[in-house]
Formats: sequence, structure tokens, C-alpha cells
Amino acid sequence: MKLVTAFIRKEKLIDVISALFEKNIHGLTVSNVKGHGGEGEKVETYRGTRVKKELSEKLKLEIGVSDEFVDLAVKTVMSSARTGNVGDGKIFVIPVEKVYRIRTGEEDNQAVTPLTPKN
Amino acid sequence: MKLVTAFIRKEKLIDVISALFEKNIHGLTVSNVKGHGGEGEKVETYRGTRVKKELSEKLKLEIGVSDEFVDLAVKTVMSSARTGNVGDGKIFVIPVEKVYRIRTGEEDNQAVTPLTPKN
Amino acid sequence: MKLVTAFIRKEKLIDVISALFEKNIHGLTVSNVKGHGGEGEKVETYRGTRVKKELSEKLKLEIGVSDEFVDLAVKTVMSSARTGNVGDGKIFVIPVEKVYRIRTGEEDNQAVTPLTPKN
Amino acid sequence: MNLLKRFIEKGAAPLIVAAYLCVFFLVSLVGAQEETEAVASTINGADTGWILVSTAFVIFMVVGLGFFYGGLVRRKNALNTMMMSFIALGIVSITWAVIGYSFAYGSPNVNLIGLSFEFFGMNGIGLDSTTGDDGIPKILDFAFQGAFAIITAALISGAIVERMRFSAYMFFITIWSVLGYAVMAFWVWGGGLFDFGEHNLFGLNDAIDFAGGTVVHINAAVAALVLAFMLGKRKDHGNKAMLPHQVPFTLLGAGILWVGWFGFNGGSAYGANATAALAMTNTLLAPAAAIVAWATLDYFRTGKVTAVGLATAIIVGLVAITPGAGVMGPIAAIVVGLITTVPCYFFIEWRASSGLDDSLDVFGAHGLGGIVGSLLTGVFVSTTWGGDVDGSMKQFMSQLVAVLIAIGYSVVITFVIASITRVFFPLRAQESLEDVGLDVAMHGEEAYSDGEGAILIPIGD
Amino acid sequence: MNLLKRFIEKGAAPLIVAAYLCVFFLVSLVGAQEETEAVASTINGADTGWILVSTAFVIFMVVGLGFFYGGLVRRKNALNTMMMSFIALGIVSITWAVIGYSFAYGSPNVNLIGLSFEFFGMNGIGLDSTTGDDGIPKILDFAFQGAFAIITAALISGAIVERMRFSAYMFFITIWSVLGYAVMAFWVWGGGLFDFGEHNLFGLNDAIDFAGGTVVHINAAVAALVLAFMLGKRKDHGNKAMLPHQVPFTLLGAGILWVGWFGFNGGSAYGANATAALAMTNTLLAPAAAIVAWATLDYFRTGKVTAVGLATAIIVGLVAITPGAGVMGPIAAIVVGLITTVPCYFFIEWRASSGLDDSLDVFGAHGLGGIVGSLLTGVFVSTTWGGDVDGSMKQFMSQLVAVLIAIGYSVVITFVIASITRVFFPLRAQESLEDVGLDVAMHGEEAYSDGEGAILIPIGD
Amino acid sequence: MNLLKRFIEKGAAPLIVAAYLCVFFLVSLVGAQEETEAVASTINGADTGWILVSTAFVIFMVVGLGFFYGGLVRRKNALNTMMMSFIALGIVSITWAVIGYSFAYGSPNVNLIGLSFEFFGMNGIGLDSTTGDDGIPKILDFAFQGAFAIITAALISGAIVERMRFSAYMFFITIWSVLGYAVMAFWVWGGGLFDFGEHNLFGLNDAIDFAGGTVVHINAAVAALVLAFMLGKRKDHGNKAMLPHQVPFTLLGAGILWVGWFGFNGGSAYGANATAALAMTNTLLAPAAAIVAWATLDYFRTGKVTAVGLATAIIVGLVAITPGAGVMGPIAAIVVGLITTVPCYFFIEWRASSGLDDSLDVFGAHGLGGIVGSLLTGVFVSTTWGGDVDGSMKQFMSQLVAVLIAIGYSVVITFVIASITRVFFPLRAQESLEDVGLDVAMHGEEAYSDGEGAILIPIGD
Ligand SMILES: Nc1ncnc2c1ncn2[C@@H]1O[C@H](COP(=O)(O)OP(=O)(O)O)[C@@H](O)[C@H]1O
Ligand SMILES: Nc1ncnc2c1ncn2[C@@H]1O[C@H](COP(=O)(O)OP(=O)(O)O)[C@@H](O)[C@H]1O
Ligand SMILES: Nc1ncnc2c1ncn2[C@@H]1O[C@H](COP(=O)(O)OP(=O)(O)O)[C@@H](O)[C@H]1O
Repeated sequence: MKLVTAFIRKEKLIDVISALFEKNIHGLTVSNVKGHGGEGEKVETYRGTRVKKELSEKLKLEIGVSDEFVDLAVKTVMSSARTGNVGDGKIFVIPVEKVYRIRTGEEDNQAVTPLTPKN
Repeated sequence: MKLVTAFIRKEKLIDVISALFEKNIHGLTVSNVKGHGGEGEKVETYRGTRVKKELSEKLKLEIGVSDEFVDLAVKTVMSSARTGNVGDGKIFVIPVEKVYRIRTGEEDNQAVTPLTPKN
Repeated sequence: MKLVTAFIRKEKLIDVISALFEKNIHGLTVSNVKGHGGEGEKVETYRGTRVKKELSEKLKLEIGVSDEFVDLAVKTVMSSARTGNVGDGKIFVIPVEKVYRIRTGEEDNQAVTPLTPKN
Repeated sequence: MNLLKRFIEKGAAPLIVAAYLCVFFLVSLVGAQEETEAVASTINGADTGWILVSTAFVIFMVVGLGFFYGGLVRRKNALNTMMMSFIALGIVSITWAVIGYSFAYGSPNVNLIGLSFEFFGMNGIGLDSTTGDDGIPKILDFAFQGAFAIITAALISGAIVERMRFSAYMFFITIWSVLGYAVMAFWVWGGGLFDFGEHNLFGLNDAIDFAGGTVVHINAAVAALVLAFMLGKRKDHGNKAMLPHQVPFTLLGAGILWVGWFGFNGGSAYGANATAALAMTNTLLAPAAAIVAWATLDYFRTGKVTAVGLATAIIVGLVAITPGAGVMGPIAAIVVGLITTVPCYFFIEWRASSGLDDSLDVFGAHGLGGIVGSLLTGVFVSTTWGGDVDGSMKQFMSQLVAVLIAIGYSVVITFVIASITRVFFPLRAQESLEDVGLDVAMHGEEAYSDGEGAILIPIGD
Repeated sequence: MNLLKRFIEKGAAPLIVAAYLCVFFLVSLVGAQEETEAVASTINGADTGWILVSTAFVIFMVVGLGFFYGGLVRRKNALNTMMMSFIALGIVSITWAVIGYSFAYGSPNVNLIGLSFEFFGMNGIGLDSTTGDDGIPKILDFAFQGAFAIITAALISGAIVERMRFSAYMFFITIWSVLGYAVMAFWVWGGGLFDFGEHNLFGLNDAIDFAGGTVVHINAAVAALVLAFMLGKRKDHGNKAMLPHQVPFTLLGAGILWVGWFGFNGGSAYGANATAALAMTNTLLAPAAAIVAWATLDYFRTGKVTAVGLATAIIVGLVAITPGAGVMGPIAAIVVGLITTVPCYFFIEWRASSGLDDSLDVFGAHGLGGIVGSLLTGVFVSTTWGGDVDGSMKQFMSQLVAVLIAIGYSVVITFVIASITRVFFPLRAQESLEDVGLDVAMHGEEAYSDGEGAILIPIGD
Repeated sequence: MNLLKRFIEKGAAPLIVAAYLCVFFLVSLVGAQEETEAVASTINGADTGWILVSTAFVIFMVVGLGFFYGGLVRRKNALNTMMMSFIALGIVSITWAVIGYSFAYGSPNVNLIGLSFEFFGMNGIGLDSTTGDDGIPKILDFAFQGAFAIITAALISGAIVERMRFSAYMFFITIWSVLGYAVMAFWVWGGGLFDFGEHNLFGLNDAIDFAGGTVVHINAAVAALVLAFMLGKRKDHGNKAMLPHQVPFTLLGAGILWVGWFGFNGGSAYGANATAALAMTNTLLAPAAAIVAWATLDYFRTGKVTAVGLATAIIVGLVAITPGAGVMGPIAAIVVGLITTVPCYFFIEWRASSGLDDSLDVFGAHGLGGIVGSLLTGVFVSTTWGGDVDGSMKQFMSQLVAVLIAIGYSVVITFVIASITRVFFPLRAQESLEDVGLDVAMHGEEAYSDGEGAILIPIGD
């Protein structure tokens, strides 16, 4: 199993989620993050204080999937989160050794996704 | 070493933390996330705008432990975070290659947990 | 490739970021977390309610780097985030199987860092 | 069965409104003819101006209360808590127009008790009517006193936040604002029961309540306590730390309440005169003294002066001076502020760890503060400062008896009304909703939303 | 080309200010001599006091409006939205001093239309001048009416938030506050066009607008609608859920607006008298009725009483009673509140899912509410309650004609001014800035900042 | 040693309170007899009404100030900053009652300087006493002027937020409100030093300070500066970006301050008269002009009109017009607003990058604004507008001398009081606490808490 971890634009979230749902990938977690990549900096001014904001608001998506779903998840995120402008983000695929469903104690593949990917 | 990563219910946090402390697991990090799993959606209305909220507020717990602690940590989280209702969350066990304690530069097992698990 | 994941003090962020930039490491993501480690607890009082705050505010840094950058990233974070007092945090080096740049679809090393580390 | 329940739940509110509507239309037909009868007496512009302002200030208090309370609850219940204050502005204004004002200020149907229908549906209140000697338009008296009714009803909510069903709350205050508030207002200010002296009751003097210590604060606080008991404590009470989600709102609320209270107490002089000036000054000094006392206690016990404590102290000081604001000297006001703080401080300390889930300490602040303030009014009232009598044991006893009657009545009537409410609506939200939070559960909204993961539902769905 | 554009963009504002400065200095030289000419009549202290307070209250409304609107937008546009209200305090005060007041209240240059230069640059308004019979210092009348001009301009912003360019907005309201607002104020209150009866127009009565239903609410709402059309809808409108980022601010704003409105309507009685008292009471009861009605509709349709809905209901009720606050009875006020709520409720429901991006429903609340309220004033106005006439079909028609003229003029003038504005500034922010948010894009600030990742730029850089 | 220190730290506050208590009880015994002696003169209802309202407004300013300042600091210091304003409401009210009012308005013990004990412990202020010609109850004068003392003390806090120890601050303002504020109030308004003309000092005219430019703003700003110097700069000053954590609070605060200032300046006319109306209008126009000027400067320099800038401009304009609000014409007020903005703007720009950590620019806004405003009052004061003199070089010099004396005295007295404070409490919080934030460190609370990771401590622990 893998944890597909993507940093994406805030305004793309709904598109990405909807795309994932369509592919039958329903388990995911989102968090607010701030990132620095190739994007330009913003300058802000508060009275005499001028600051350069090095970080822009992004979202982090964590999607735990069984191995056969990895590619699908990556592709789905990639296509739905892309705008083509700098700042679209990255996807990291992280290995996972074990997965448990807290409610039932089920392990591994049972705990993450439906059995067959829907294309 | 592993990073035990759990997505749990907000209201269960204190129970989980206390349970971990009892087992002598003290190093952990919590963050606010929003997740989608098997839970039902909520509908909200703001004037004429009706929306379906696909995400519910959850917490993410990251617990870096040495290998002998993994099972204990997983079990402790699983039992203390369980309500039995849909939405209890998942635990992912992620491999870690190196751990460092920033303060001292200590590495690996020294950096994470007490040497012997307390049952 | 690795995801260098560090939990650091809030007030050290700018120092850490600047240090990383100097080493030509520009891709990173920051998030607000709360952690428990060796630090003392704080007691707060709200009317008659007294509480022990087990968690202190920290930041989580995620830096996706190609293998040759791992050590540099770790050392840079370690030296710039250190105060020497309890609570400086930990660094976890997590293996990554694949990295994608969403904008272009580029993979792996191309997706993360400049090709040669700058010392 | 379920369907029936749902019908009642969904149907009750519109039915009430429909009833209002009918009543009003009838009344408006009748009323039109009678309005001109009232004998015109001269309006005093200066006094009227001050009461106009005071009315606005007391309405502002309701907003302040919403924020004072709203900041103290958890994020997920912020709107629900604020709504309990704001909805009172709607409901109680209307009940006050229909019958509340009449019960409180009409010539009594039942001696000592009131229940007058003289001003039913605002009948008989014309543009030219005044309150008599005061030279205030009667219609302004209606609004000013109406604002008191609103804030009193809203005060109750502090004890039952984070668990009471909103529809039950609406139903409850609809009735309570009439039978709980208006009736007691008659006893205190309309010439009713609490004019012990006038009616030769128990050989006591008239109980003094300058601006509403008994009828507003004790009354609301006791009602709050009774409701809290009937509802039971929140699921998390005593197990989990429930911290104020936004203390600045609480400070803002306390600040607004203080400013509004200048109208509450100052306006109760019914004119822009020396008594109003005295009430104003006392309304500044008593909370100031309470702040100093509370901060000292805080500092002494924990080494830290807390913001929530300071906000609470403001309320305690304001409540304490309310019954005597215009009848005692400023030094006495300071003393009242200092003294009252002590029991309130320790009661609130104790309450938090007790099983009693008066969630935002309505009783600790308004009840105890009102009681101590009322009793101290019997001690410090002074003819030098415009009181009808000087402080005495007899006056103290008169105050005590009034307080006891107020408590007793409030216990009974609140219990009765809540029991009736229970017939139509479960008083309490389902336990699982407490985890979700009442904002989403009762109002389908979140106080602070970033819209993440929210998908627009096209109309028709 | 780009340089020129940049010059115009950056240069326009200072030029305007420079122009102001010149005008004022000239005026002040001239003015100094003429000021003493006005005939002193007696000032009524009580009435003056109340209007002093009312002025402060109406200014407070602008703050309230900023929060009402600011809470409803997304976090990234919070400051931009609030700034649209706050900047109006600066700009419109000045335009009002230069020429607005003169257009609205000077003796007309053009019959029925006004455009007087009598008080140009506040010329001729001295310390001793009064408004005549009222016994209010003329300079206070200036400030009180100026506050109305400010709030009217600020109201418009609700329709165009989250996408209008700030410089274009500033330019627009500079002109609109004079040609859009002041001109119509003359028609309504200065003795102009809307005094149908006096001028024997169309065989109608004078149109009644006690506190500004047409000139403030309909006028602003129609202007808002026109601007919204000209700007087009937000990029995300209809695709993405755009939720209020901080509903407590919206409640706070609604509360402040209500309190301020007591000065708006009550002050429009121009004295601390029975009419002010009536206006005050009606300003309490109509929104209360609107709350009850809105809550009922909400509850009936979705089972949930919403906080945003309640805040909206307050505004709708306040708008509805504005034109008739001091000329109809309190029961009528309740009825007005109840009736007006219904069309506003359903219009706003519908609007959200339509293509019309009147983002914060300025038209649904102020436009529709103002129209229905104005028409109902023609029905419920009553001599018993101080009106000059009783409700009648003729009065209803007079109201209707006034409403239609107001709408027509507002459409035309807004279109013209916005078109002129467009010559100097693109009306709309670049589309990509809508994603970033206008706070950063237009103001270089964030409403809520934790300073993370912010690096101090040394001066000189 | 440590124990002793701890005792002093923890013990000082209660001892102060104990002292208060003793004083009051004594006073109340004595006072009771003397109260009736004052000669009753007629109370003017209209004027009294307006001052009642103005008092409430000035108290509201303190709330506004807390939010203005509170929004500008970092999240972790929000409560501490707000508390510095709120605690002043408690402490200064009491010091004002004990001795402040007496020092400011009693007949002087020391000629020109004051230090009167006439009204010690409010002795001699009865229900019937008035301020004489004004027809305002003396006790209202006490409250109204007390509100000025409170806001002045609170203003100081802006320079020392995020690092001053709270107990030291409390101790400091306790003394400063008497020796810093009340003494200078006597000089300006009580008939003291600054009545140069009356006392034939330096051949100058009486210095004009209509509503408190010197005694409130310059005085507080200089004290702020001195304290900032004595404390030293924040650890992060100049290294790290310290951004306002909640700009909407700053806008709210500025809005509330503006509204409250109508009472501050308008109430300083001591009546509901033409001068009050003038002061009101000028208090609208000067900040409006300041907004326009500031926005223009902002726009010209960075292309962006900032919200924090706009809020600052409001304050600058308000401060600038304070000394001359009731003695100059409205066009002059606009000019004052425009002119004063320029130096304040550039000073504040420069300050941020200097080593001077006047954290929230108390000096830049209140000091510089007050100085320029005071001097311009000497230029623009006009008998046409109710001034005693017309603007002249001599008057300008009188203003200048008054400003210089005010600055000099404020420097000295603040230094002395802070040095005394230092004996009992370290002025500054430990450096490590600056990282944690003073909310947790000084008050044991967080402004915004989600309760995560908070474990309830059972009582007894
Ligand atoms: N190496 C990295 N490690 C962690 N996060 C990264 C990394 N590179 C980019 N990100 C995240 O992705 C976001 C967008 O990346 P950026 O490099 O600007 O996009 P692009 O790939 O289009 O140039 C950043 O704001 C950051 O949150
Ligand atoms: N595959 C997954 N990847 C990442 N997070 C997940 C995944 N599945 C569930 N979660 C997280 O766990 C939370 C609860 O999961 P859910 O599936 O509703 O619980 P249950 O296992 O009881 O059905 C979700 O809100 C989400 O945050
Ligand atoms: N085992 C762990 N797993 C996850 N996070 C940890 C762990 N240990 C420490 N942390 C994070 O690091 C922060 C500081 O750790 P702490 O142990 O206090 O520092 P130190 O290593 O200096 O003693 C904690 O607040 C927590 O966020």
C-alpha cells in the first residue's frame, strides 16, 4: 500500500476530490499547508513594515491506496489539479507498511479501497 | 523506526494521548485535517446557497517510534480512538530511514522513544 | 528520493527557510501542528476550569529532495533550527518511491531539486 | 408517530406566527379607534432624548451578550450561542407587543399580580400618550421596557448552551418572556407585589429595584439554573476541557454590555437628570471596583490576571450595582462592586468543577451578583442620594423577601414552562449532535468556514 | 502606453486630492466673510442632543456594514470588502462638504432637480445657522445628512465585492455620492421632484419617505445591481461554493446596523419627540417581525433557522420600515416587517442560483425591501400617527411613481458614472487575482496573518 | 530573596486594594455629612443628556482601543494587549475617584499646579452639585472626565505591548493616571499652568486645548515613548516580521474609536449646542480628510491603499482635530486633517525600520498628530466659530509653549514613575516569554483556543 501525498492549489480541491470520487477513490485526508516552490513572492506592507511572503497557501492531500490504485490516484490528481502555471505542486508516493481501520481493526487492503479500480 | 500516522476523531484526542502516555509513548505530533471516508455528508445552507460538505474535521497523529514500539503504538491508538461508528479513521505505518533529535543531533532510536516498552 | 520531515519551533521557521534557500533547496511545505515531546506542560485557567496543555505549537516542514540532497537538507535544518533547549524537535527521513511535478508531469529527480547541491 | 413529531416540530413555529398575525390584524382594527383617547401631557424633550438613546443602548446589550456568550463556547457552537441572543430580539419584541407590556404596566386585573389586558396588542398606546409625570412618550416607554424583556430572556441562554434544542429554546422564551418576565416586572415596577410598603405586606418597606436586579438578573439566573438542571449536563462536562474559542469576542461583548448598561441603569432614571448622572457614575465605578477585586483575587491565587476573569468581573460589577444604581452614593457603589465580587468569584471557581453545568455561569454572575447587590441596596440606599429611604435592617429584610419571592416564582414558572415545552419539543439535542456541534446540527452553518470540500448543490436537488 | 495607464492609475487619486485642496482653500477665504450672515434662530438643546447622537449612530452603521458584508465574503477578500465601507467614510464626507450637501439642500438652481451651489464648499453654513423651525444647528444637519450619504454609497459595494478594482470603486463613489445620492436627496427631502403634491405633478400626493427608503435603499440597491451587471459575475459564481468566512462578523454587523438605525430612523424625526419615539419603536418591531417571519420560513423549508438568514432578516425589516417609520403605527410596523420578508426571502433564495451575481444580495435586501416598504407606507401611513395623510390608493400610486422614478434615475446615472469610471480604470480586477484574493492583490495585506514565512524587507529595498 | 520578590509581586496588588478599601470607608463616613453643602444650581436636561451619552461613548473608546491595538499584535499577544486597555477601566476609575478628579478639578493647593485634595475620595460631590454655569451634575462631570483619564492611560500601552510585564503595567498606570494625567488636566482645564494669559505667563495667551490634544494625546504618546525606551525593543524587532494578526479587529477598533470620539470632542462642548454640533462635524471631516490623504500617499507610493493605513489615518485625523474641534471652522478641520497626515505618515514609515520600538506607533499617531493639531489650532482658531481668539502668531506660540511643557513634564514624570515601578516589578517580561507569547505567560489563557490537547485538572490539584 502507498500513501499518495500531493501538494495542490487551494482552488483546485473540489475538482480533485470530484475526480477521485469518480474513480471510486473515497478515502482521503486534506490539510492546510503553506508551500514554497517556484512561485514568485508577494510583498505586503503594514504601516512601515514591508515583508516578503515566501510561502503561498496550498493544500496537502493524503490518499491511502492499495498498490493497484496508485497509478490511478496519481494520474487522477495530476490531471485534475493541473493549471499549467508555476505552483501546481508535487505528488509524492510514500510506501506504507501496514494500514488499519480503527473502527473494525481490519488490516491492509481491506482497510483502504474498494477491491477493483473503476476506470 | 516507523512513523505511525493515524487519522482520528477530534473528540478522541485526549483519550488517545492519555493512553499513549500511559504506555510511555510521549513523542507525538497532532495536526488539524479534514477527511473524507465512509461518513455521510452534511448539507449546509447560506442564504440561497446550499452546499454539501464532503469533508469532516479530523485530527492527524504522527508518532515516531522505534520498531519494537510499533505494535504497541498501533494497538493503543486503535483501542483508544475507536467508537465503532463509521468515521473512526485509519492508521498508516510508514517506514522511516533516519531520525534525528534536533537539539542534540542524536540519531535513530535514541532520538525517539524510551528504550523499553512499558506494558 | 526522500521526504525530509522535520518538526521545529515556530519562531525558527524563517531561519530554517533562509538557510535552506542558501543551500539551493527551494521546494518545501510547512504546516501548523501541535506536538508533545519532552517540554514542560502549561497550565491555563478559564474561570474555574484549569487545564494542562499537553501540546505546544510547532511547525512541520516537509522537504522533498533527491537522495544526494538528503544529508544537506538534514544538516541545514538541524543547525538552523537548534536552540539547545528541550523542544527543538525531530527530523524524520521518509523514503519516497515516486515524485511527480503536477504542472509538467515530470518525474522523480527532475521534479524535486536542482541537479547539484551547492555547499 | 415520527411523522406526527416532525409535523409538530416543523409546524409549531409557523402556527405561532399565524396566530400572531391574526391577533395583530384584529387588534389593529380595534386599536385604530381608541388610540386618540389618551390624555396628552407634555413631552419633555431632554428626558425623551436620553431614553431614546438608552433604548438603543439596551438593545446593543443583546448584541454584546451574544458575543460575550459566543466567545466562551467552543467553536462548533459559536453561532448557536449567539443566535440564542439574537433570536430573542425577534421573539420577545413581538410577545412584548402582544401582551408583555400590558401584563407589566397595565392596570392589574388581578390585584398585586397584574395580568392586565389594558394594552393588549399595544391597544391604547397612541402617539400622544405619555408615561405621565415623566414626560416620556408612552410608546418609548414600551420600547425601552421591551429591551429589558429581551435581554432578560437572552440572559437565560448562558446556562444551556451547547446542548439545548433551538426550537425548544424558541418556544420556551416565547412563553417565559410573558409569564416569567412581564409578570415579575409588574410586581417590581408596575405597582405590584413588591411594593410591600404600599400594600402593607409583611410590615415591610417597598422593595427597591432601581434598574432590575430582581426582575432581570435574579429572575433570568434562576430560570437559567432550573433549565440547566432539567437539561442535565453536557456530555463533556467534567471530562473534557471545554475552552472559550474566542476570548476577544468575550471582551468585546463585555465592553458592549458595559456601554449598553449605561442606558440600562442611566435610563432607569427616566430622564436626563442628576439621578441619571449618579446611576451613570455608579455604573462606571462598581464594575471598576469589581475588576480590581477580581484581578487581585486572580493574582493572589494563580499569579495571573485572566481576561475571561476580567470580563466576568465587569458583568458581576454591573449586575451588583443594578438594583441600587440611582439610590446610593458612588463610594457605596465601589464598596458594592468590591464586596459582591468575592462570593461570585469563589462560586464560579467552585461551580466549574461541580456537577452543575450552568455552562457560562449565569447564576454565578447574574444570580449571586443580583442577590448580593439587591441586599446591599437595602444597606446602602440613601436619601442623600435620592433614595426614598435610608439603608436599614427593615429595608434589608424587604430586599431579602423580594429576592426570595423572585427566586421562588422563577423556579416554579420556569419549571412549568419548560415542562410544557417538553411536550412539544425534546429540550435537548441528541447527544451525538454535541460532538458535531450545534452550529451545523441546529442551523446548518459553520461560524468560520473556509469552504474547503464544499460542493455547491444546484437548485432543485 | 503601459506607462500612461500606470500614470493615470497612480496619478488620478492625488490629482483629485490636489483639486480638493485648491477648492477648499479658495472656499475658506471666501467663506470666512460670509459665514455670519445667516439669521440666528434659537437652538433647541434637546433636539440637538438627539441629532448629535443620531449622527454618531449613523456613522456607526458604516462600521457595522463593513462587518456585515465582510463576514459574508471569503477570507481572502475580507479586508477589501470592509475597506469599501470604510473608504466611503473618507471620500463621501469630503464630496458632501464640497458639493453634496449643497445639491441636496441648497435652494435649487434647476427647478425640481436642484443642483444648487448655495452651500458649495460649506459656504454660508455658520455656527449660528439653524435648520429653521427644527432648532437644529445647520452644521449638525450637514453632518447628520452626510452620514446618510456615506452609508448609501457604502451599501452599493455589497453587489460587487470580490472582483471590483478598488481604485475604480473609489473613483465611482466619489462621483456617485454627488450625482447619484445628493441629487435624489434633493428630490425627496430638499423640496424637489418627489413633492408631487406641492408641485402638482401627475395629480399625485407628495411621496412619503420618512428616513430614506427611496433615496438610500432603493437608490443604492439599483446602483448595485447595475454595477453588478456591468462587472459580470465572479469567476467562481455558480461553480464553487463561496461561503461566509466569519458569520459572527455578520451578526455583529447586523447588530450594529440595527442600533445605528435607531439614529437613522429616530433621528429623521429631527427632534427628541413623540415621532422619534414612534420611529424608534417601529424600528424595533419591524425587524423583530422580520426575524420571526424569516425564521419561520427557514424552519418550514429546511428545518433549520440560519444565522445568516437572521442577520439578513434584520436588514430586511429595517429597510422595510425606513420609509414609514415615523408615520405609521407600531402594529402596522409589525405587519410591514412580516409582509416584506416574504418576497425578499424567496428572491434571495432564487438569486443565489441564478446567473445574477449581486454577491451579497444588496438588491434582494435593500432594493426589494425598500420597494415593498415604500409601497406599504402608502397603505399604512396614518394621520393618527403623525402622517400628513392617511393610507390610500392615491398615496400608494404616489409611492409607486416615486419608486419608479428613483429606479429609473439610479439605473441611468449609475450606468453613466460607471462608464466614465471605466475610461480611467478597468472596473474589474484581473481574473487571476480573484484566486489570490483581493486583500493581497488590492491592499497588499491579509486580514488574518500569522506571519509565517514572512521575511522583513529592510528599508531601501 | 526569591521568596521576598515573589511576595512583593503577588502581594502588591492586594495591598493596594486593601489600602483603597480603608480609604474609602473612612471617606464614606466623612463624606456623608458634607455632601449636602454644595449650592444647588439648575440642571440643564438637554446638556446633561448629551454628556451622559458622551460619557458612555468615551468609555466605548477604551473598548475600541483594545481592539485597535489588539488586532495589530501577534496572535500570541492578543489578550495581553487588549487587557492593557480593559484593566485601565478598572484601575483608573478608582484612582480617579480617590484623588485624580480632585487633582484635576479641585481648587489648587499649589498655585498653577493644583494637587488639590478638595474632592479627595469624591468628598463634596453630591447629587445636587453642578459644574456651575454648565448646568451639568458635578457627578457626571466626574464620570465624563474620568473616562478621559482612562483612555489616556490605556493609550500608553500601544508602545510597550508584547514585552511589558502586566503587573508592572498595572502598577505604573495606577500612579501615572494621577501624577501624569490628573496633574496635567488641571494645567489645561482646571485653571492651571496652561492658562498663560490668565496668569500672565510669558506674555502669552491661554493655550487652547478644546478636547485634550495636549493632556490626552501628547501626554500619553510621550509617556509611551519614554516607556518604550526604558523597556527596550522586542526581541524580534528588526529581525522578524511581526504582522497584525487580525486586521478586522483593528478596523473595528478604529470605527468604535471614531464613534466614541464624537462624544470625546462633542461632549467637550459641555452641552447640546452649536459648539457641540461644530465639534461633531469637525470630528467627521478631519479624519475623512486624513483618510483621503493617507490613501493618496499609500496609493502613490505602493499602488495600494492599505487597511491598516486607513485605520491609522482615522486615528491621526481624530487626534489632529481634538485640540481645536470646537473652535475652528469645518474647512479648517479638513485642512488640519490633510496637513497632519503627511508628517505622521512619513514618521510611521520611518519608525518601523528604526531601532525605536514604539510598537504600535503611539507617538507617530497620537504624539505627532497631537503636536501638529495643537499648533494648527493656534493658526485656525476663529472667533467666528466660537473661539475666544483668532489664529495668530502669538496664539501659535502659546500652543507651542504648552506643547513643550507638556512634553517636558511627561518625559520627567513618566521616567520617575517607571523608575519607581522598576523597584517593585521588573518592567519587562523574561525574554523567553516573548516567544511563548504574553497571553499564556501573563494571563494563562489563549485568545483563540480549540482546546486540543487540553486536559482538565480536577480541583485540588
Ligand atoms: N521539494 C518539495 N518538497 C515539498 N513540497 C514541495 C516541494 N516542491 C514543491 N512543493 C510544494 O508544491 C507547491 C508548488 O510547487 P512549485 O514548485 O511552485 O510548483 P511547480 O512544480 O509548478 O513549479 C509548493 O508551494 C510546495 O507546497
Ligand atoms: N484511504 C485513506 N487515505 C487517507 N485518509 C483516509 C483514508 N481513509 C480514511 N481516511 C481518513 O479517516 C477518516 C475516517 O475514515 P472513514 O473511512 O470515514 O472511517 P471508517 O474506517 O470508520 O469507515 C476520514 O475522514 C479520513 O480523514
Ligand atoms: N516521536 C515523535 N514523533 C512525532 N513527533 C515528535 C516526536 N518526538 C518529538 N516530536 C515533535 O517534536 C517536538 C519537540 O520535541 P521534544 O521531544 O520536546 O524536543 P527535544 O528533542 O528537544 O526534547 C514535539 O513537540 C513534537 O511535535
